[in-house]
Amino acid sequence: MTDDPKLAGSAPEGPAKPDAAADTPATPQPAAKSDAAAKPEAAAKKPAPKPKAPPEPPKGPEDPLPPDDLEPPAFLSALQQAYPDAVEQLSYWVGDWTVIVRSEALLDIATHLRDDDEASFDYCSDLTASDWPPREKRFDVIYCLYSTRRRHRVRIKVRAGEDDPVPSVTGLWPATNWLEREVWDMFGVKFFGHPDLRRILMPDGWQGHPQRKDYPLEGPGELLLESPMEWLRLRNLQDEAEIE
Amino acid sequence: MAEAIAFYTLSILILGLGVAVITTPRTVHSVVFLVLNFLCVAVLYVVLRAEFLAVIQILVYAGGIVVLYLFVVMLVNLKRQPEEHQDPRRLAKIGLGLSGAMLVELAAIVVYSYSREPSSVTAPSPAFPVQGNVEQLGWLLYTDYLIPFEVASVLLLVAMVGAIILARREL
Amino acid sequence: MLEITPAHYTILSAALFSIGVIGVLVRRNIIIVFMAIELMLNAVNINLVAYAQQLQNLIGQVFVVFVIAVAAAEAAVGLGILLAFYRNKETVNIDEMNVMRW
Amino acid sequence: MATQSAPIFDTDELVINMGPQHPSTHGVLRLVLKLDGERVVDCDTVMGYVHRGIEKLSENRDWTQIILLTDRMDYVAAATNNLGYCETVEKLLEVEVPRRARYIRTILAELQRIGSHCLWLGTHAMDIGAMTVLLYAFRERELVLDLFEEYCGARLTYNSMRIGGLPLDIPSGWDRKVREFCDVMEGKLPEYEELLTNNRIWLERTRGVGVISARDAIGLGLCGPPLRGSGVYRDVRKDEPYAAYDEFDFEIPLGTRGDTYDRYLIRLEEFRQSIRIIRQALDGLPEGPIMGKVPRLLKPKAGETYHAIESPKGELGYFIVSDGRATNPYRFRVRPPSFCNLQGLKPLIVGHLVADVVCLIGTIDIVLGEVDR
Amino acid sequence: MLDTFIIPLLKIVVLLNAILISVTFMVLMERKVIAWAQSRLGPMRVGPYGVLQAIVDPIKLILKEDITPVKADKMLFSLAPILSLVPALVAFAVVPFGGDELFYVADINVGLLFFLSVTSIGVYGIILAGWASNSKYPLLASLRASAQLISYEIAVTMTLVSLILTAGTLSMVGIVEAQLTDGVWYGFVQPVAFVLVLIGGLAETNRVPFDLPEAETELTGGFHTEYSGMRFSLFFLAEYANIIVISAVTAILFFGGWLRPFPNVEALAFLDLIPGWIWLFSKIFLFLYLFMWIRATLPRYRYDQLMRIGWKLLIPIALANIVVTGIVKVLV
Repeated sequence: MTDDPKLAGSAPEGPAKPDAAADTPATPQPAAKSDAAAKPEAAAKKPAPKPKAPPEPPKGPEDPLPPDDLEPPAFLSALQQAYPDAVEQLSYWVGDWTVIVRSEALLDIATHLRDDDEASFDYCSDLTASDWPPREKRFDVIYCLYSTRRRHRVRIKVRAGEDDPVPSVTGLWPATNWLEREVWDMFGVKFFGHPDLRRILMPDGWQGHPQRKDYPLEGPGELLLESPMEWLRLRNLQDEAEIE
Repeated sequence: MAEAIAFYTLSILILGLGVAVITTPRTVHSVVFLVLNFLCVAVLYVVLRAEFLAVIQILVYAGGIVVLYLFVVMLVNLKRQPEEHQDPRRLAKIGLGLSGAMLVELAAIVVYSYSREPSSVTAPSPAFPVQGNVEQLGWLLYTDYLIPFEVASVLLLVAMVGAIILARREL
Repeated sequence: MLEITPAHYTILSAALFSIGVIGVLVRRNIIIVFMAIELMLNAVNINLVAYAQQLQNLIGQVFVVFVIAVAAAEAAVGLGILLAFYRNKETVNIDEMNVMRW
Repeated sequence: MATQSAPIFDTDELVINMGPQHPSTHGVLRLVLKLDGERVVDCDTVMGYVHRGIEKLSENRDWTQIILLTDRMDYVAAATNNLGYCETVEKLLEVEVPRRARYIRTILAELQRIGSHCLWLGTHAMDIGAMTVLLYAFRERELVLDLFEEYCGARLTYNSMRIGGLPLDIPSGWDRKVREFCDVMEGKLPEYEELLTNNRIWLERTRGVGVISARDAIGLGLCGPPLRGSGVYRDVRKDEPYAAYDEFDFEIPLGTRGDTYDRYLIRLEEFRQSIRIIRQALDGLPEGPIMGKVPRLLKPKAGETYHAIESPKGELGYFIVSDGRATNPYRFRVRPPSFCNLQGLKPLIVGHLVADVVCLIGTIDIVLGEVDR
Repeated sequence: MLDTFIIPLLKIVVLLNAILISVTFMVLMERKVIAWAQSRLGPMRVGPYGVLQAIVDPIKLILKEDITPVKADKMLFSLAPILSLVPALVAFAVVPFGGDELFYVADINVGLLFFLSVTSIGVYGIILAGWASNSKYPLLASLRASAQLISYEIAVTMTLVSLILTAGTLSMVGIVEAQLTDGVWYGFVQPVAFVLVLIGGLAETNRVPFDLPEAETELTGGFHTEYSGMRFSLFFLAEYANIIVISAVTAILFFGGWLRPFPNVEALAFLDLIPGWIWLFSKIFLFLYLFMWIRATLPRYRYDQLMRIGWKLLIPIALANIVVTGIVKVLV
């Protein structure tokens, strides 16, 4: 198991699975795809008559600001006052509040949200991530909190890159133990302070992190292993061609 | 005639299984041979008209004590064979010789005593008020041998307490 | 030869007893040594029962009952000691059982 | 002796693999148990044997196709999975679902809860050795499946909801059959109770086994009956009402001791409450359309949301990110209740006997299709 | 020659065949009884109402591939099923199916003790099967089994002492005759002993709720996890033969064996028209049905609970029962 997420895409001798998918044409689906990927010229030529530029991958989530006439709940205002620097932004969309915070201050804010009487978010119902490859800090790590006493919800969002780990909140909510493992497994976001950061759903020796946007749906191919960004551009081209 | 057939068959079985007990390299096999040995001895008791003892032999020995052995063998999950370690001070050959000498001695005694006129002494037990092997044995145990019997039961009690204390995890 | 006398039983018993002695003296696995002791006790029992039959007297059988009781006690205590020893030394080799306390 | 007072007799620690091929790990869960005698001293949970990448797949399918994938997660409660997903997308699209559709959805979800709890009851009792309960519970589950079959033609993976409403209205006479089923089910519950609730062996096997305090349960993120068994009042149906639950009158059973027996009683009571909800919904079933006004091409505005519903296993949440451009979600995440409850297994079983392990796997009611996704 | 060898041999042959055949049909009976308890039909395909299932099942088991695990102790692995079956069959030697000498193989004066000692050998089959499989689940099961069987054997033996006190004999035939002279089934004289023996019998035959050594949902089949084909069917045979013998012995000891109900009430003499062995068989069937009924109804005990029941409940009650019986015997 590679601990370095960068290695994941370019390990010279991975376990059988990813390489085998690219080398052996026995399984038709992955082989066909990796063929297409292996011949970038052919794939690039195809949409050539149409000079339409391939769509850029989305740069990041919208994180819409709350409307002006909407007051954030008291605990959020209190949080903003308590940690003016750490809270980057408040966001509101279809009834859900999100706090975007700096990862350095995550533990402080999480502790505050858990212990503050107004907030008392004692229940971490979900922890997940989303991947926005063009961005420098490509991952959003999202904590869905719930309070069993006050019965309200909030989401915390932290931005993380491949190499800057996020503090683990397992000490605050033991529930996040497996959830952080899953995020590590699926995205390669590292959590420091986690007691047992192993893969959870994928096999222990797996290369790569499947939920990343630059990880192909059909499994890793050769091109992906060599240059993920190029692979992503080509895939977007292909998708465009299919839609046409 | 029937007794002779039974005796020789059983003797061969008993001795063969006895040899197997002490020669088999695997302890579990030894225990199995020991059980079979005891079963044969029980049958021998039947031949000798000691039905109660035969049953007790199976019930207590085969069904109880040897199960204990088996239990211990399974519990003692050996990481290395005990026979591997050889103590230099150990003189197995001399031990073998010693036991051989003892066998010779026993044989000599037997041969010597039976080379003389076989003494057909019978010392029948006093008349019992009850009939049957079990009843008579019970009668003896609860009249003449009452005190030894009670001592034996106390011995068993002490052994039980001792075994429990020894086998407990923390002392 | 076809008539089985107590002598036959004595010889059988002596042979079984010797097997037990060999086991005790030669084997190093203490469980096997215990089993060899059981063999010796059985050899004695055979003798007792045979003579009880010969003498038409049940006292021999009474003694067998006591021997079995003692054997049961011996097995229980012996195996208890063995377990206590094993969990400290992780061995059942009698050659390594050369200390009085541990 | 005194100098080595550490645990002495640990030489017999036995590591056994429970699963993935084991009759009572409810699928392909694998537990690596470290045993001291029969007592579990440590446990590692290994999963992922049926990881099909449903989240990844869903990010490459369009919004309607995903409904079909959600069926495959908790395959014993497919309708609630559909419901959670559809509601989340509706929340993103800000679509109003017609009242009739919401009522029918509620009926389906509660029928599904009964079906799922039947399966749980049967297998849980079977793990503890009471095999007749299994057959009885499956007998009733069959009735639920028949009802679903009549509604949507499928018996396991229903694909029974659409974004904005329902694909089908209820067939004529279906509501009468549901009522009949409610009567039958109510009559059968005493049979289960007779076999188990006051059975001495059942009591000994479940009472005081796997006790977890309310504080620990919240901290471990348990949800559904395991959380309520510890006395935490938490039910998404009451706290954050969805579908039509705010219009019905029902109660949330709570446990007091937080042991296996309490969780058993809670689920039995949930049968009754589900029947109560279904009856109310059938009584007040409004007329009207079953599909809301949904655009032909589903393309929610860019944004993200988390929406939870109470599945039979607990809080089933969907976190969906839309980038506002594609006809598929940018990020599709399921918060599987089985997964989160399974995390509570280790603290529950450490210190218990092997026999309790199967009992505790049963009591947290997992479906591996949902744990692994 | 005829009396000493040929006739007993014939009896043994007949008895063994009868046991083996009745075991196969007992499996069918069990499947049917449990199916009815669970509102199912049970086997219905082979023959009318699935009757021929009893013949098809053994054929299937015999024809199945017999697998020996590579790491197993080959000798003990083969020996274990035999060690398990033989005592179960030998125990039938002292079971009288009627008062006449025709109906039993042997009536030895230590019959009851013989029965107890022979069944106590059966534990070896289970322990060795678990050990020889060289597999962890069977090993756990065999450790469970050895502890369970020995504990319950003690309880049953002690309980039977009070019955022996009442009957004054160890011979099986003698016990039934004692019930005739006393004019009452000992089930009514020794109700406590009867219940204890029934519970102990369940435990000694590894039946629900004491089926821990098999515990399919915990130990994946327990000691016979690694067995298949013929050797598995030997275990199967042993288990059911044990159930039959325990039922038979319970019927003999507590329900008057081949005696009709109220054996000394003259008004019911017309019941004697029914032969004794039919009475005994119907009693055995009653117990078999009871065993199956229990299996369909009850969950399984846990290991520590099982040991607690054995040592802290059954054995003290059995001891108290002996004391009470002794006092009553002296006073009356």
